[in-house]
Amino acid sequence: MTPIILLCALASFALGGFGAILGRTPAGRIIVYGGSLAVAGAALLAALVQLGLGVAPEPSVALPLGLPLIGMNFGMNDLSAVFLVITNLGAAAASLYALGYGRHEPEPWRILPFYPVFLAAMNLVLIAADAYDFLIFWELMSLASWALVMAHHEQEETRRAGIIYLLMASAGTLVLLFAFGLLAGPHGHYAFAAMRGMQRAGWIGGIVMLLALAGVGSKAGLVPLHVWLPRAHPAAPSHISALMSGVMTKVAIYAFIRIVFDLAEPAAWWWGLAVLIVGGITAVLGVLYALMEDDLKTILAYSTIENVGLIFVGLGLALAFKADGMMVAAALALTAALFHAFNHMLFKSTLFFGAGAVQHATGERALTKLGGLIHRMKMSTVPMLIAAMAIAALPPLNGFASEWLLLQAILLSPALPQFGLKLAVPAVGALVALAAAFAAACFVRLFGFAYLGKPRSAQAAAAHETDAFSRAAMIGLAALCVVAGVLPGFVIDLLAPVTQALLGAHVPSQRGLSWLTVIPVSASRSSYDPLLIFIFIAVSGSLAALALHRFGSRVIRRAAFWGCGYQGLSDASARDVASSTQYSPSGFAQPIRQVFASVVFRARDDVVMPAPGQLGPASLASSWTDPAWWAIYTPLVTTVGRIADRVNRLQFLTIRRYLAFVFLALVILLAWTALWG
Amino acid sequence: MGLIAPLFLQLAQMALVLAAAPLLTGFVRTLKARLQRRAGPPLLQVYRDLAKLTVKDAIVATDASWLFRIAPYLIFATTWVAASLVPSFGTNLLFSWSGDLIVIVALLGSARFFQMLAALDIGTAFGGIGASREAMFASLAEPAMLMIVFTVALVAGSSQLSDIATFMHSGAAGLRLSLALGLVALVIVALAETGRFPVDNPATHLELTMVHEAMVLEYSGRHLALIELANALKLLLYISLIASIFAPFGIAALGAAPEALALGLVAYGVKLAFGAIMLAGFETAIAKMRVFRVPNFIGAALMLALLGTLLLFVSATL
Amino acid sequence: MTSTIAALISPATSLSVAHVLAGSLILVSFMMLYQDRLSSVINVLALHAAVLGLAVGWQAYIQGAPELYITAALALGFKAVVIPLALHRIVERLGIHREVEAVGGISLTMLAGIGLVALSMMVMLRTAAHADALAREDVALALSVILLGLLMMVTRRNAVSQIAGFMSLENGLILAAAGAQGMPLVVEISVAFSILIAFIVIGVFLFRIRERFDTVDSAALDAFRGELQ
Amino acid sequence: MTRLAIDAVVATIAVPAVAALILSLMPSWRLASRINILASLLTVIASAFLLLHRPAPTSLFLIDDLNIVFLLLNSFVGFTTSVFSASYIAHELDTGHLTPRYLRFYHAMYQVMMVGMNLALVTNNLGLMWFGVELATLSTVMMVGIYRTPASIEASWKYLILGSVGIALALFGTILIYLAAKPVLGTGMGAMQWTNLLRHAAALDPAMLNVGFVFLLIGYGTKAGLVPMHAWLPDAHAEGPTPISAVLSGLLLNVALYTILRFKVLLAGSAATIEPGILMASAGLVSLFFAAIMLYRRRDIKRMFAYSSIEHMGIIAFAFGIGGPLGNIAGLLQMMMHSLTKSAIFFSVGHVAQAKDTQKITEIRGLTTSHPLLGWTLVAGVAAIAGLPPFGIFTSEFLLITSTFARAPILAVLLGFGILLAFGALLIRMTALCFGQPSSGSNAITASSVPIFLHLGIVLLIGLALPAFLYDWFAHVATLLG
Repeated sequence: MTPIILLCALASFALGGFGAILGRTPAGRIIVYGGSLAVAGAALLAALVQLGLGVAPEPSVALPLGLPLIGMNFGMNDLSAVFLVITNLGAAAASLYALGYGRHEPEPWRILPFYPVFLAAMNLVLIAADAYDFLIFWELMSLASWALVMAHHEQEETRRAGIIYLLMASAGTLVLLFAFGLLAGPHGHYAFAAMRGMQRAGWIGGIVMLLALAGVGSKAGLVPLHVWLPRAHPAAPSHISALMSGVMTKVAIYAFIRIVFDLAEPAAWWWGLAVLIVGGITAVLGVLYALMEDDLKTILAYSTIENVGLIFVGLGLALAFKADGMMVAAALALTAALFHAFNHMLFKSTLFFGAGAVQHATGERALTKLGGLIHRMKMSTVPMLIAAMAIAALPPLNGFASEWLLLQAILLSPALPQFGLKLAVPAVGALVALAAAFAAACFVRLFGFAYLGKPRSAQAAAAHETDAFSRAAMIGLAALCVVAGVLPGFVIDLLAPVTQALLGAHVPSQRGLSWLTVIPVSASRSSYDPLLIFIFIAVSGSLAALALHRFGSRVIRRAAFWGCGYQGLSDASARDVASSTQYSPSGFAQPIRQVFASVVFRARDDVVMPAPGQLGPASLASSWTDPAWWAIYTPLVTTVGRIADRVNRLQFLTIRRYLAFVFLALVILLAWTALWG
Repeated sequence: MGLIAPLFLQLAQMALVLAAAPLLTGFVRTLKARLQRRAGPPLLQVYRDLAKLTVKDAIVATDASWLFRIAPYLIFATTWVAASLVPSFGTNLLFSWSGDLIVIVALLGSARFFQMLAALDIGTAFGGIGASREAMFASLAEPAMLMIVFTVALVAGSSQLSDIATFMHSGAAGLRLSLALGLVALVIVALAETGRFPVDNPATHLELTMVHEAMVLEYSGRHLALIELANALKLLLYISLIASIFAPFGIAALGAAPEALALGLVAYGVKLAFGAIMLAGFETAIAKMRVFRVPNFIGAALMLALLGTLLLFVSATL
Repeated sequence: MTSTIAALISPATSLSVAHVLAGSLILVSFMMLYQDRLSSVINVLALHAAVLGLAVGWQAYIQGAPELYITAALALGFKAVVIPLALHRIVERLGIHREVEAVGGISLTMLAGIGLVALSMMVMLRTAAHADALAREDVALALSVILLGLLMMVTRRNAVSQIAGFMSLENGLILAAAGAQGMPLVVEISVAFSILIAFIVIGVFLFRIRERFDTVDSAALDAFRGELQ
Repeated sequence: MTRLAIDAVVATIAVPAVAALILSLMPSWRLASRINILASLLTVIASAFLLLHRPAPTSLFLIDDLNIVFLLLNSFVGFTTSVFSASYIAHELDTGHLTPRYLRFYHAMYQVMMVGMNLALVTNNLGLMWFGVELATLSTVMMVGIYRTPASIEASWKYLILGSVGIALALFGTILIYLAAKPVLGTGMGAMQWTNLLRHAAALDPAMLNVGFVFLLIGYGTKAGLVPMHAWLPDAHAEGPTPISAVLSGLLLNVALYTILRFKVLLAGSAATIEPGILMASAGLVSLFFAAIMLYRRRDIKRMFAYSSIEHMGIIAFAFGIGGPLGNIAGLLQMMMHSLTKSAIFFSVGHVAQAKDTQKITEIRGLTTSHPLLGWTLVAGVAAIAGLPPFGIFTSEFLLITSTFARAPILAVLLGFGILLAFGALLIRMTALCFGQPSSGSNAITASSVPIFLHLGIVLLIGLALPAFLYDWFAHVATLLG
């Protein structure tokens, strides 16, 4: 299968060339996105075949490129295949969406050349089989996505986001360079196959794990390396945002699994602890940010941070179980993480597509300017609602299925012998639960304020439905959310070869269980049958509807809403008044902000009340800050700035002083030689 | 044993909870009134209200969307399914394995999700205020609930309610500090989730204090009936839950004889009545909290439940 | 003729003469550091070159390397006469006979100079006992002259004294080159350096620094400093 | 064949020398620029010929694996720069920055510089090497001051003074090396020949070598722009004509580094000396950090890239200092890639300056909108110079950082942090230059873009597929370097 992926990547690069040449013509859009759709489809098929048919992993393919010692090695195993499915499914959906959405792009020539390159780079990272390859495509992925982020470069915000993004991405790559440097040893055994077989001291593996966590975390958005993510993801055009959030973060997770589970063997128990804690904190902080944010796409970006945190909790658990030899439990945790990664791609892409549709339809992204879109964007509301439900982990959708598996894995953790883990796991469990609850609130807020209620601006009132391609992409992914949610057993079975390869164990096969139940460990521990739950809900809901309509009233009467008796609110001429008396998104989050965010985020609500008798309006200003900024990045930036200011004086010295430097250097070195030996 | 009898038992359980829920709510109301030296409504008043509501025309706000109209059905359906998954008179019913305790929590979460969305749909200040407060309460209550689930599931070795009830019934659990903590936490969560004192007042329509009522303010007719019924189911669910975990006396096992089932049914009735009495007494004795004190209240539940779980992780006997 | 004189002089004497000449070059370097008037700096510079000429001439004589006489002549003619005259001309033209300020004061500079001599002794004398003594000591002295020249350059806020410093530095180099027996290309190198110095002196005119040069203070040259703040 | 090869060595010096003579007499600047290109092309051919037929070392000339890399790179970039310069200077004439008389001088000096650099590279003699570097320095001093603006005269003056001191110190170092060699090799030319020195490296007086190396490091380090001897470099790059900035960064710095490298090999041959690698690596790190910090406050686009050159010289010096097979390979590759990339960047900066009539960063905005090709080229150039894939500098930095991290993690972390720091500054400026609303003012660009694409193309190709012969070649040189 590897050659097929390579061919697909090659085709993508060719499409990038077309994009550069035809970027200014409408044909360019159709060729690039249509072509990308076809290419992603082919790659998806190849990966599914590999995974579904259980094709034995082939030896890697070496191309005479890259470093001449080893060439460029590519190999596709089951882990790659899982992430290839995620990547190419997301890519196919994004391409389909972009066939329609791309029409609205003011400067398509800034997107079309880079879009296929971005896709190709992600695919190649997943099948890379040596460190050089891996990093070159990893960084190419960053570079291409940076170029895509910069598509809307006229905005100051975007440019800043681009700078922060590329810098953080490069920092991450640098850290991964260190990790691979350690893995490869001083003689430069860069091929993964060589790294696997190498004997190394335990602490080296530990450092590699920490480096990988930092390097990958800067791409996946682990707190506190997340600061670029909520700026860069929303700044890009929406199909790119979807890819970055839904797919690129998964590539980062792939990298973590590849390095830590595959290359840096054997795991120590504290690896799991470190990953668990980082993951748990990331999950909660990410979603808290999302709850307070007003910008539709920024909320989604923060929510990505949360989901990445959840996935890392799964990975951390898997590591802990693995280090203690509980391979089946490790397989369950890893399955949960992989399943959630897949799910997150599905619903986050849908949500970004929807956000893009909203942005195009209204020109607005702020929740405070939206509202009532359910009446005007009838079709695209439905997939949005499904995706919002899925990401809020409501049964019987897919988000719940994977979080349920994760919780089942946590329930197995008392058997872990280390005290540190015993204390950390329940705490992380609480964090996961907190994150899930916040996520529900967050997506109620997002959907409720964007799609429900009354329009909060003229643009929102004049919104229109999005095009057919966009709708098709959204509906397709949302349908998959439902399918994966109702029939998770199939997904779990598809993931079994991966855990088998990495851990030597897998979750018991779900095939052939009656009623398509999911039984992760054993029937006496827990089981979940989303299909039945789905049927129950559907049947009981329909029964209730039937019964009520049969025996009760069928009439619907329309009337003005209850405005505490104030008729002005329901007056048609006073729509603005009515829409401005609605609850605001910031007000909705206020209780949670006050309870949870006043310390960590320094959230403040400043109310200015005019004195009695004054006619001036009262005002409320709420503010919050990201602790990562004020604790780490702002001091870092100011320090560099201060040093730069101070050192910069050296540009304005006299020749005599410059000579004095030379003189001093000479004298010091001479003294050093005199003292040497 | 063929398929027919278990299926019948399962359907009976579903019907039972549906039928008993309004009675339980009515019983609490009557009891409370008596405790407050009021005459109070008749025991069956809730049934009458529901019947009346179903025949009335549903009045829907002009700006309401389709979501507003389907939400009551979804709220009702998910709550009913959740309530049916909790063992009442017997364990290991035909479909009891289709969801564990976590699923039940999540199903209630779904109901809440739609409740909040429906509240936001009209675009009134009341809907917003209700949804906003509900979101805050839920953000504490849900994790607390999950921690309780952890505690119980770790003690019983399973997160399946039937298995938990069987385990508890067998007496193998003994007296445990973590379970006691879990019980206290569960009671607090139940009060919060069912919109009872001191978190919310199920009877109020005073704007500043409403939480749940603010969300359903725009509902009328059959929609309101469904939501009221769902509320009643939720109360029943929580009392059943507490009963099946902490007081699984008399509960019938899988394939038990009809006498055992009858005994289970009686025991269930007694447990519900006891729960209702406790609730009414508690609600009469205590005053409602200010909204911003509630987080401390539910937060205490979260802390207790977390402590319970931690104890289990650290020691096998606590 | 020369060979007979050479025969009269013992190797020890020839060594000590070379040593004395090189040592007096250091002395002149210190004299230069001590000057606080431009014209006297230039005069001492001429003396410096003259002593160098003698030292190189002596080396040519004892090594029997006639081409070194060219270097000596260059030092005596060009550097001891032409360049000082030209520098005097610049100073006169621009009317700057004023005192020049040494950074950190004259005495401190002298002290630093002594330290530098000590350093060069330390660096050189601990090098290899098996290196031949003549070369070793000559090199140590030359190193001192070079370092003192650099010190001159970095302590004077004045382009003319900087040229003087550079020239004394270069004199130290020539001393070292001449002292290194059989070093090829010494003459070429000394010619190249003379050209370089001429280049710098002419540069003062040609680069039209004159207009911005009224103080002959190199600080004024740096007013622009590349990037105005 | 050997005869011919020796002739080729002579040609690398003689061709530019003759060309310089002709050009100094050539009144027509158009013809002069063509002759300039032709002479540079002939030099490339001569060096390419040397690649194929390497002559045995003579007393004057030495062609080995090490300097052939430099020579080829030198003549190639010299050639492409002459192509660029031919189209560039027309604009300078139009705007009145230069007069035909000065152009004559410019072309002659260009070839003199090539003579100097090639001489320094191919010679087997320490003294000639010194002479070559001096010649190259003086000729570039004159070219830097060619605009005769106060700023350019000051830059040139600074360059002259610092360069002269550097050259004097390097000469002293050379004398010391000679003195170290004299007891073993006897007096005369023999003691100044590389081949002889290397053969007897172990027997040389180590203490003398130590002091000599210090002087050479400071002296030639001035030319290589190592901090704290770098002060001339940014101004010389910023104020001279753009082609000269390109050759300064792309060639002269390399030549200076080459000389240091030679002496490092010499010291490495003797067990009793100091570790020259430590000195080089620390000088490299200091340069890297200093330049990275300085990049943050740059207002002039050419001066900014000049500091970036210091940064890269620091990285290269670090790589050679750290040594080891991979470190040396990385150093050579980095040097080659830096020459090509940086000169390409200076070419595009020349275009930018022509298009916008300014070198001030604040006055140049939105290039990708106003001049898409140029803007994206600059983006690619900055990405390449910052070590982003798929460009060749990524390859060398990959090798350098991974191999260093396994041996000296702290140094590798410092190196990585410095690179990142510099990247931050470049990225901020590049974003401002290439994105956003374009600034006003847009002249037609007359200068040729071919050299830019040629250079970046090579850098890209090497990044994608480092040719095996190049790797083997570098690996062989790496064993020479120790």
